[in-house]
Amino acid sequence: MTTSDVDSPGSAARPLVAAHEVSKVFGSRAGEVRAVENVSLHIGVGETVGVVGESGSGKSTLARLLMGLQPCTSGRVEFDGQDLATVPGKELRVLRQRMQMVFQNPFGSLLPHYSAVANVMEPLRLHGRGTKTSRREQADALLEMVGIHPGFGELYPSQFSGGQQQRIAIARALALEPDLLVCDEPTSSLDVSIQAQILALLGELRQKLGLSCLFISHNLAVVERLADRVAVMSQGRIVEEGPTERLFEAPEHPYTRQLLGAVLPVTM
Amino acid sequence: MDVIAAAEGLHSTGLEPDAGAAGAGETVARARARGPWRKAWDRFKRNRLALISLVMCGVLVVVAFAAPWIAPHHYADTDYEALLAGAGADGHLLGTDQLGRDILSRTLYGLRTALIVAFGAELLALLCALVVGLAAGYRGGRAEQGLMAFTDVMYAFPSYLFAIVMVAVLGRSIFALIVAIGIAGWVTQARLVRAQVLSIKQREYVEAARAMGASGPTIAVRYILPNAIGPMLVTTSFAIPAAIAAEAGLGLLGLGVQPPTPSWGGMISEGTRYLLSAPHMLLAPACVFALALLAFTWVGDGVRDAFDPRGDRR
Amino acid sequence: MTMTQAPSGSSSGTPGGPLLRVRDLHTEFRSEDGAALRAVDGVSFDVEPGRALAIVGESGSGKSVSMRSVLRLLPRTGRVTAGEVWFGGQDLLRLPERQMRRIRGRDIGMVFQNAMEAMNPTLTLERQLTEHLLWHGVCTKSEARERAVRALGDVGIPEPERRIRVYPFQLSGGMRQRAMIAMAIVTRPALLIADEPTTAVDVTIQRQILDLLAGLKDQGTGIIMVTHDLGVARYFCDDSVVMYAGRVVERAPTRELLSRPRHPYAAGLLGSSVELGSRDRPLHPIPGNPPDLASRPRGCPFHPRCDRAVLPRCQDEQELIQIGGARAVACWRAEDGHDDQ
Amino acid sequence: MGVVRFFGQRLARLAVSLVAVSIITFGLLQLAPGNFADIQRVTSGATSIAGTGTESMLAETQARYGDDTPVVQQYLTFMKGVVTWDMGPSYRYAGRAVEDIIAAAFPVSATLAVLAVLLALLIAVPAGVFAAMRQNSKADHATMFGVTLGHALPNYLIAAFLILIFTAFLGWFPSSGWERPEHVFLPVVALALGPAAVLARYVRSSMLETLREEYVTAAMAKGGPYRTVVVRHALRNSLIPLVTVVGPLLAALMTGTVFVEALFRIPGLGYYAATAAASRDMPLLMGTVLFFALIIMVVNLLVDLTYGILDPRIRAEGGWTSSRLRKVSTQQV
Repeated sequence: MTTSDVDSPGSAARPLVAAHEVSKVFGSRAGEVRAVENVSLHIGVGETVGVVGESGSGKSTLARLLMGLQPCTSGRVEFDGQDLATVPGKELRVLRQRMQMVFQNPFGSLLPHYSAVANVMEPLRLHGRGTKTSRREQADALLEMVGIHPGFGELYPSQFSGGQQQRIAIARALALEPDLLVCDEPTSSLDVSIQAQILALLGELRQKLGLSCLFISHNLAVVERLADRVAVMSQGRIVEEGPTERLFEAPEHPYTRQLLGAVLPVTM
Repeated sequence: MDVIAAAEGLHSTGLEPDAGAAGAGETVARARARGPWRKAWDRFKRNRLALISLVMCGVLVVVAFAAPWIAPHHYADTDYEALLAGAGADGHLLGTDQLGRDILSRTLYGLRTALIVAFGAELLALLCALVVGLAAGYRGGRAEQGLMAFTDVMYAFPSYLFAIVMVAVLGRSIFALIVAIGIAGWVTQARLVRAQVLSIKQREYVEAARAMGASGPTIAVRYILPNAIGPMLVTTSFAIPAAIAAEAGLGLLGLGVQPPTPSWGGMISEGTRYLLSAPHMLLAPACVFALALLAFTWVGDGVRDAFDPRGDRR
Repeated sequence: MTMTQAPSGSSSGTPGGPLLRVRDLHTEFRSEDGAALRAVDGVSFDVEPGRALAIVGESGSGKSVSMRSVLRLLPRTGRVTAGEVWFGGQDLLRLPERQMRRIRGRDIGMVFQNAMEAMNPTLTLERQLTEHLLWHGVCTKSEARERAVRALGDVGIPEPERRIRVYPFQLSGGMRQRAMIAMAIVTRPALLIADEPTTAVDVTIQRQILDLLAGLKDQGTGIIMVTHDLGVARYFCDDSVVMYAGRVVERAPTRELLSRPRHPYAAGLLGSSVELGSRDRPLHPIPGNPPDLASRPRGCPFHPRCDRAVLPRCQDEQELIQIGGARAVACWRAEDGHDDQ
Repeated sequence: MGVVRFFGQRLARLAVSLVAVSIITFGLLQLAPGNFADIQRVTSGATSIAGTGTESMLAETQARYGDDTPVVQQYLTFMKGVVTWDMGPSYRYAGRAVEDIIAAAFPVSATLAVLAVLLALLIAVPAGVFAAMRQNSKADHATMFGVTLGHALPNYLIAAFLILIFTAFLGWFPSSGWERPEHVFLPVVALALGPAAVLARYVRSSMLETLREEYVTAAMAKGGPYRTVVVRHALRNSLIPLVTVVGPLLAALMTGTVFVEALFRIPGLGYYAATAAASRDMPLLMGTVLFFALIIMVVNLLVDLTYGILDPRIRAEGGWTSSRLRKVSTQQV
């Protein structure tokens, strides 16, 4: 059903990554769980797509499918025209340089036994970029860019606060200069004031670096702020998808309306 | 929730002050890098009993190594003029046994036997456990199925019994004891490694590493292994006293090293036979034996608390 | 008014006066190396019957610790060092434990963040909903069961007669959260303390929980809502108290606070919140990180992050300044003209 | 998974494990250099049991297995003996059949082990609860010190100290034998202290963990008296997992009897297993090892079943899977 890709309004740009009717079924003791069902979604070059949904809606699984971190049960994911399922492991790892991920729990996603700067250098080292000194310089610059004083680079992740850890994680994700940045609930474990810092940082970096972004969150306001186009997920399916303004102003699907209706305004 | 967060923050690792130092303060010099190892060592150092025990263990190892030079007599030398002599007898600080052999010397050589067997067995067990446990935990598949099936059997096959059977098969030599105790012990440790690896595998940083484009072996060796070493060190430090006890236990059953080479278990067994006439025969080896076990166990306790500060001690 | 269960000795309280009056509360924790860390540092607020008070703050601001200080349920390392907590004509902090116990659960109910954790997994709802009725000798066992069934029905659990026999884990998340609220209100407490009751649930359920609590408020129950979410405060709470680093930095009717925050931290919090329809409003995040308890800045704890700070004036202690009838702000520059865009 | 299916699966696995244990043991013993007869010839005269029995017994053994029967055949013959409860004569104890020795020795070991478990529980549960409720007090530290001692010292070393104190110095209890009631005391205490330490540590940490649970705070917030809350909400929930420790513990105890029985010269299973190993009495060693394994597996099965019954989460969800149960039990020990 490629028509939906063509028809969606944001598809003026060439799609960088596209999921075609992907499904993911997990086997468990209770039986099969259909985490993602028949979802098609694409992200154009330079575009930010938001995915919103409540817990258990399958949005995180979708992100992992798009990243090729988990194989699809059915359907296929294409990154820059290549079907991820057919790319051999070695080439897939090379391809991974072009797509990076920021996770919900920054402390959990940083290597606890590496210092901050070593964490940022690690992807460069893995892909054999530069020399040790050049990697170090690059890592220091990245830390500076995300607002961490490089003088603190020798400290370990546990010595930073949650917001700073997320900054380090972002620096690491950007080290390989990826085309696609997938953010899985990057601010939901953070306090309100820190969340704002990270959102501002992400917005700024996205513009500066011309990144394509997949932004996953349960917080509609956060998605509204960052995304060009939004997909609403419920029980493994995308129930509605559209340009951000249209979707938030004139939601069509009852579930979207219910979701929007439940949000509590702060100032209005 | 943040009551708990606050309370735990205070309790735990000194994380909060560090975070503050790295965050608010502009003084770079104030913040000291403290990785997981550094932290564990700092915590270990604060535990005085563990530190003293560590020194004690060092002394025991040196003494065991130097037994031939330190011991006043050879362990098999018999002094027929002083059979069952009490402690403090002429030339025999801790007395002699029924054959007139010097108890102090035999105890020291017994220590030597015990430590050689214990370290040897643990090394063997650890090697097997690491290889199989890591493979089973990380790769799953055959290695895992095999390990689990094997452990199921070994669960019903108590390690002591297994060791007894092994010694019955291999004969009574130091090598046989090392193999018997090592083989009997590795399964439990392999399971622990596997459990540890499985839990680390669930951690987000492993997924993050995959997302960075790291290959399987890189993840296993560079990211999982280093973080599994701490808990493994805890297990190992408890396994050493257990192996010491196993060596003596086999000696007690008459399955230890070939006499007259002394083993603490054999000495205890003989001691109970001459209990009423010569209690020192039992007392001396039992006390040194207990001391050695406690020293190693306290080091283990310290290591555990160092790596798991939220453990039951606090 | 369903306050049939009048708080013991409430007759001595001034009629029409606040239900709960907290004054200058201080709570300390002992750290591992023996240092005393001030988690709550001179907090004061009132709760009126039939009104809801929001205690707003980020993690580590001391909002939950304050609540547990009020109920005297601190962990072992925590201790209330000073202050007064007036409820029903008596200072709870000076009450013998035996009398304090009669107040907990009967006159003051508590709702927790996560019902999965706050309900005992191995006891049925019946046991958990009735045991405190029996502890407090409110009624007989069979009456207690009836009341528990009714409470479950009141919070919107269908088939309460059947559901009362199940274990908490057999309920869905939203249902479990309601069951926990039923547990807190089955004794019809005069005051309900809700500690982030909607943080762990999805937005659609959040709305249901809040509407449920609003019904209680209309029946005359006083409610303290601990939250980090300004939207929750705005939707549900008449008054708000903003906490930062263990202190109250601003106290105001919620609407006034949100339309025109006076303390720079409160303003920063508002500038940091992301809400629907604010896509074009730029974010104004507060720079830096909240201080930790061990190294709190001198004077106003917010001044190192404050763009309006003036040194050394801000390093002096700053009391709450009363501005207008119902507002108080702990900032000497609060009366300065705001030049917010 | 339903209870019945779970039970059936476990029984099948039990049988498979038993066969595996028997194969391993049998196989290993085949590798052993020298057989019983060789050893008897070498050491004959030195030991008391040689003499007349040996010759006739060797004859009987040869009649049973044949000298050059293939190993597999020998194994099958032996297993047939196990199943029909007719394992033939012991080498070491001439004139006694293996099954008779086991039948006579098992009640002795069982008495020891059960008494020791009871004593251990009697010491450990109050000590653990007490220590947890007074965390970091002097009493807590003292209890935990005792726990370290019990944990670090093997039962035969504890036994040695008990013998030194109660037999050599005080003269209150005999140091060996198994005829009179006073013979029971020292071995049971020696056997119980180690498990008591393990259990007490477990009870303490389990209690501490439960006391930190939010539902305990919630119960306090409902106005529960501290003691009631501790008993109804904390103690109950922290003792349920205790059941899972008792299984491996009983296993440890059963094997622990090997040393204690050897030291106190008590004619239990462990004693016979040890002497059988020392003298390469293969039928007896095989018999005792298999019997040990059977007991341990049955105990573990019963423990898993009990746990499922006690915890409503497992009962209600029908989560009768061994992996889940075992996860609970192995993590803790």
